[in-house]
Amino acid sequence: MEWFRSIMLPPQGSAFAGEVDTLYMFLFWLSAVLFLGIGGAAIYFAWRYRYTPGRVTPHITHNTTLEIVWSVLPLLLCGVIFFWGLNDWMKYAVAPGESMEIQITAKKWLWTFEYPDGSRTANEIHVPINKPVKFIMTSEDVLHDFFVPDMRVKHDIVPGRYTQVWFTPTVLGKHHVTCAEYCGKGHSDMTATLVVDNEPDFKKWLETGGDDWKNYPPEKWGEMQREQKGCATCHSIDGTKGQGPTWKGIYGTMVEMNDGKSYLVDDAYLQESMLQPNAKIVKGFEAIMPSFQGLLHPQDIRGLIAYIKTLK
Amino acid sequence: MAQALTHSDPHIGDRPRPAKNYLNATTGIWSWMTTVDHKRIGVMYLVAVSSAFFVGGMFALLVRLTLLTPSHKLFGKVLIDADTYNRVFTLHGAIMVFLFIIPSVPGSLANFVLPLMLGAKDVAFPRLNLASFYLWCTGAILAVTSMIVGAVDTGWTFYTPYSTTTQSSVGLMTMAVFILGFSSIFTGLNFIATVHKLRAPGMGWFDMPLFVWGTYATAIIQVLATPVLGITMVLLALERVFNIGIFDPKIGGDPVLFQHFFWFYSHPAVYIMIVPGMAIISEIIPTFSRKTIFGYKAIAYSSVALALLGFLVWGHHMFVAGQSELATVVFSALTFLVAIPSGVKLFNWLATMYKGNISLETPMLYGISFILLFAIGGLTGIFLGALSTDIHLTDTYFVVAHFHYVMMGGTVIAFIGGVHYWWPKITGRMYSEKWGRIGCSLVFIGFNMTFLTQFFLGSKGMPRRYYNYLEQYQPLHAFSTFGSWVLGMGLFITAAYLLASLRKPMDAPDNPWGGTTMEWLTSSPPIEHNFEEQPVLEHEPYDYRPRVKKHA
Amino acid sequence: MSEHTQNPKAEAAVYLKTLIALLVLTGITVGASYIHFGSGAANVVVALTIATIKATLVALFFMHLLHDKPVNGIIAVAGFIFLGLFLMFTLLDFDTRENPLPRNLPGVVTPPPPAATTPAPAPEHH
Amino acid sequence: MSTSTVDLQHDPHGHGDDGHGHDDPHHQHHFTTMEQQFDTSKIGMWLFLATEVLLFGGLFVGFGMMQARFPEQFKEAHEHLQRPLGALNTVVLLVSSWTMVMGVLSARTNQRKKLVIYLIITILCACIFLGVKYFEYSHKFEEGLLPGHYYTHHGDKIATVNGANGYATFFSFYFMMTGLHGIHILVGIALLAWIAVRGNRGEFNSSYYTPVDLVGLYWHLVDLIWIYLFPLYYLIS
Repeated sequence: MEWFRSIMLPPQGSAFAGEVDTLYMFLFWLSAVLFLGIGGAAIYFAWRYRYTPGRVTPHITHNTTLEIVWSVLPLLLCGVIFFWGLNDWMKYAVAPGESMEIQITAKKWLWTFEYPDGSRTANEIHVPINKPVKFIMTSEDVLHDFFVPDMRVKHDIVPGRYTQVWFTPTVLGKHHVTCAEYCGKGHSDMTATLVVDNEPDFKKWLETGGDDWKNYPPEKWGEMQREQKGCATCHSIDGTKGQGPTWKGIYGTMVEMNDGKSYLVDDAYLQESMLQPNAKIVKGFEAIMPSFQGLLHPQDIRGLIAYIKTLK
Repeated sequence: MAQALTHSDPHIGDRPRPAKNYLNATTGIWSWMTTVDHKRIGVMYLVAVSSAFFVGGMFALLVRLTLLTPSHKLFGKVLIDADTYNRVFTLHGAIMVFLFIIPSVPGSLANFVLPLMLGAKDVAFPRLNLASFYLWCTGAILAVTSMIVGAVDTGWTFYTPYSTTTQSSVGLMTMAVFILGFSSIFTGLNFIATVHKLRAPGMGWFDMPLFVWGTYATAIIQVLATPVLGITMVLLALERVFNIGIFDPKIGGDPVLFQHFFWFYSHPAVYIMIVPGMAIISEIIPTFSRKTIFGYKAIAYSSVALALLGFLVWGHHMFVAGQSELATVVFSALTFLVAIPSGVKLFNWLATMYKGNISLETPMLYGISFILLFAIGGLTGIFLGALSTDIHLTDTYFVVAHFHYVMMGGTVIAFIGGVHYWWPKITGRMYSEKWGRIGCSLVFIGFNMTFLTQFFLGSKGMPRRYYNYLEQYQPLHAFSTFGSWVLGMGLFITAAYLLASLRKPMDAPDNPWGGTTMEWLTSSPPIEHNFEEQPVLEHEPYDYRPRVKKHA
Repeated sequence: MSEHTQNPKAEAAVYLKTLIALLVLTGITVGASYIHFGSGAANVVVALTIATIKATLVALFFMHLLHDKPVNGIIAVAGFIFLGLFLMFTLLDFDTRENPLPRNLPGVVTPPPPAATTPAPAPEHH
Repeated sequence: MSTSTVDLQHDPHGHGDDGHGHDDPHHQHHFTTMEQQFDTSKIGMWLFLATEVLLFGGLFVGFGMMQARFPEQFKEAHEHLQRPLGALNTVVLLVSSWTMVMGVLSARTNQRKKLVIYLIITILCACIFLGVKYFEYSHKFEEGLLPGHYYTHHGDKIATVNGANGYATFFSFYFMMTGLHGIHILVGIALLAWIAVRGNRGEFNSSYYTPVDLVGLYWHLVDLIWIYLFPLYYLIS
């Protein structure tokens, strides 16, 4: 049975996921039985009562009791399924009071998360295991949807107001987060990673942003940060002009700004562009880049600068 | 003296073919463009919606081809980029819904067959019928212009605030949908008036064929739901032009309000799509089982019940959209009510086949395919109606598979079955039975290959409308794409042999299948005003008891 | 043809009386708007009931629904019933919608406080 | 939308009557009796009126939701509408409804002259209504009370929060609903004029007055919609 469930459904990351899967499997087997009954009857009748010329068929017009039976029985069955679904759904709808509140701000094709202590991350969340975590979400532009398949949890993110979703992770490791409400060109790229740590790792990650950057050379870590923090959606590395200037071959050159002045692209310039992007705007671009202050740890900034240097 | 009907063997009640029929009564393009004959308008609709189905189908094949591999490469080159992909799936949705599936059965088959089944000379308002067709053409032209000018990339649902802020030509497409809405309203209005006032003498409400009941129930939805779509499209267009703050939160609107407006029409719209399909199946099953329909009143009432209950459940499209919890629970409960009439219909069709004398010509093959596929479609609807499973499954490929099983496995299969069933009556020619069965098998196999896999894609957690997908989904997508080729092949073969049958001389008898409804009384193809003299109903519908053949 | 006039004089009189009734009701509803019935909602309810009475008068007498085939009456009523369904369910959603609020209103996004009520209440949960 | 209503009226000349010895030139071939044709037209018209009710209904629902979203702004915006003008318009439309129904009665009783007079009075009332509407609209234009981003009126108590201007939304709905209603009045005037011309030619009599009856139904519906618009806009204080 478990094998069959694992084919059809993602791994279970929380207790709620277990309950949803139980109802799903019940409905699956119920549908299988009903389908075999209906389909089997149709095919059996088609074969059993196949055409022989001249045979007269009985004149049966209706049977009221039968009509009542196959109206009331499905109604009762539907009632059971409805209350079962409602019972599980109540757990999804009401967040426990003591859950940690993480604020999500979704924007076109990027997730940003803010922890209770104010630290912010992009496209990556770490949460402690076996502790309820509640997400209060809003969007800066269009509809998005916070969907964590492993936790069987999903909720639309509506601009102009807040929506909420919660779960209690019970399985360590990485879980895939993805956007499930159509939001345009980068809809399918709008993914994030939910990492469930035990308590100490989580605490350490919160302060230092984790230490897995140590086992990568800076430029490789920079390249990963470019993907993870969503720089890729605006800055290209092959020279094509995106919503932001390309990174190809800019290190060490003079770049002209909107106000006519031009600056040497060096470490200081790149760091300033990341933390106060609106200070200097490259000619021909608008000031739409959000500040990555608090989003990029020192090792991330060093990694990105090292990576940009490699782009000739 | 009306030729009484006998049954048992096909090719009964043959009479010499009249020289003049509705096709050659008057000739020339102008006679077709200004016709008010419901049969000609039905044929024009059939050609129009089939071409829309072809265009929508091409977009579907392109969507499946793009998703063949996560890198979207074909022979080493990326087929289309994310933006084009969004426009392609939007146009696939918009064309299939607004231009094909809503006008298809009511516009083409019902237009042709309804007056014949009622023993009437024409629909109640013939000129309005032609106006409805020309409104469809205007809407289609506007939609094509919108496609060329800047194809819409919002999804066929036009959700705001994306649809109010995107640069693609949403304005033109919303006007096209507005006009197509009126085409649908006038068809529905016409049929309600026809059913009320133009029944043959002696034909009470419970002597009418079940196809008429299904079309009547659909007409109720068309008349009562489509105006709200009209006003929604106008509000969306005005919001884009004058920046009125109704749906866009940047200017004080509420996106969930748009979803209420949109789904108040669009859920009844899915019953505009499926109820006519069920109506056709309620005709095919008894005819090819040569047995009286089981539970006539149950099927008739369930059509009307579906139409009315369809107006109470639209919120189940918005369980995770930010709707209030109370509304979500109420909508979920009501959604389960809607499942009952569909079940009743399925069981009654099976009871009709019980102890029948079933011959498996192509229409019946499509009939049984409908029973199998609609059963899967309906049952998977239960997954989406239950609150907790819907959280995981909504907005994933599970929903895509569900509505394709109900819309394509249901309405399109029934539509093709209906086209075959009435092909001799419409064109006066029989299609090739051998090719019919080949086509049906390919369509059935291809359809299941394409969409059964998508249930698993969805339950595994792949969201819909995705261009890039995770590596792990690639095998399922590839299988689904191969299935779409088999499905496409099946449909092409079907179109080919149907058109090929037009080259043959008119060889169809009046009543090739031994049907007992009134359209089989007149010649194939019928004369211009349907019946020599007004047919009088002599027996209840689907009465297959043997009767002594009255001498003419 | 269907309701051939038995007596046009009597029918004209009925129409006149209906017109007078409508004008009187218009006066009443204008007057009623100056009186304050409890909350604002009560005023709306009063105004709409008077409007519904006027609408039924127009429908029954001016639009001949009284002596007409019942099917026309059913169609007329159906239009309003389905409009009522649409309004009822949408109001059900709008009135009972929970608006979760973050513990602090971050500067990043300040959406208009929902339904322009007073600023963020304490973020307790039901 | 106007083309549809015209279509509903059967062209009096009817198309080719095959030789079934019809008593009336307007009798269409696919109907057995004139009564059946008349009843069918009535059903068709009432169905069309139901779609109109639902079309305007969508706007009323939108208005209701926005009222719940911006209660204070809507209450304050109501003050900008002049109540006496609204009341006058209501009276004008009610009178026009009465003249319309008297017109239908006179058509049914073969009084050609009275029919034309009543129709002309109805058209005059409609023009008065549009005139009052024109005056109100110009007043709004002067004060800048316009829909969406054209709203340039100052001195509102509640400021715009994040682009959400309740007043602009109110006037958006005001112009949409009264504008759509105004378009229906214009279409009504065109239909009334068409019926008056044909009535003058004496085409309507006690056995064939369907077009007059259907235009009458349409006109009463337009009045009925104003009966609901009037309190919702002018009387909420």
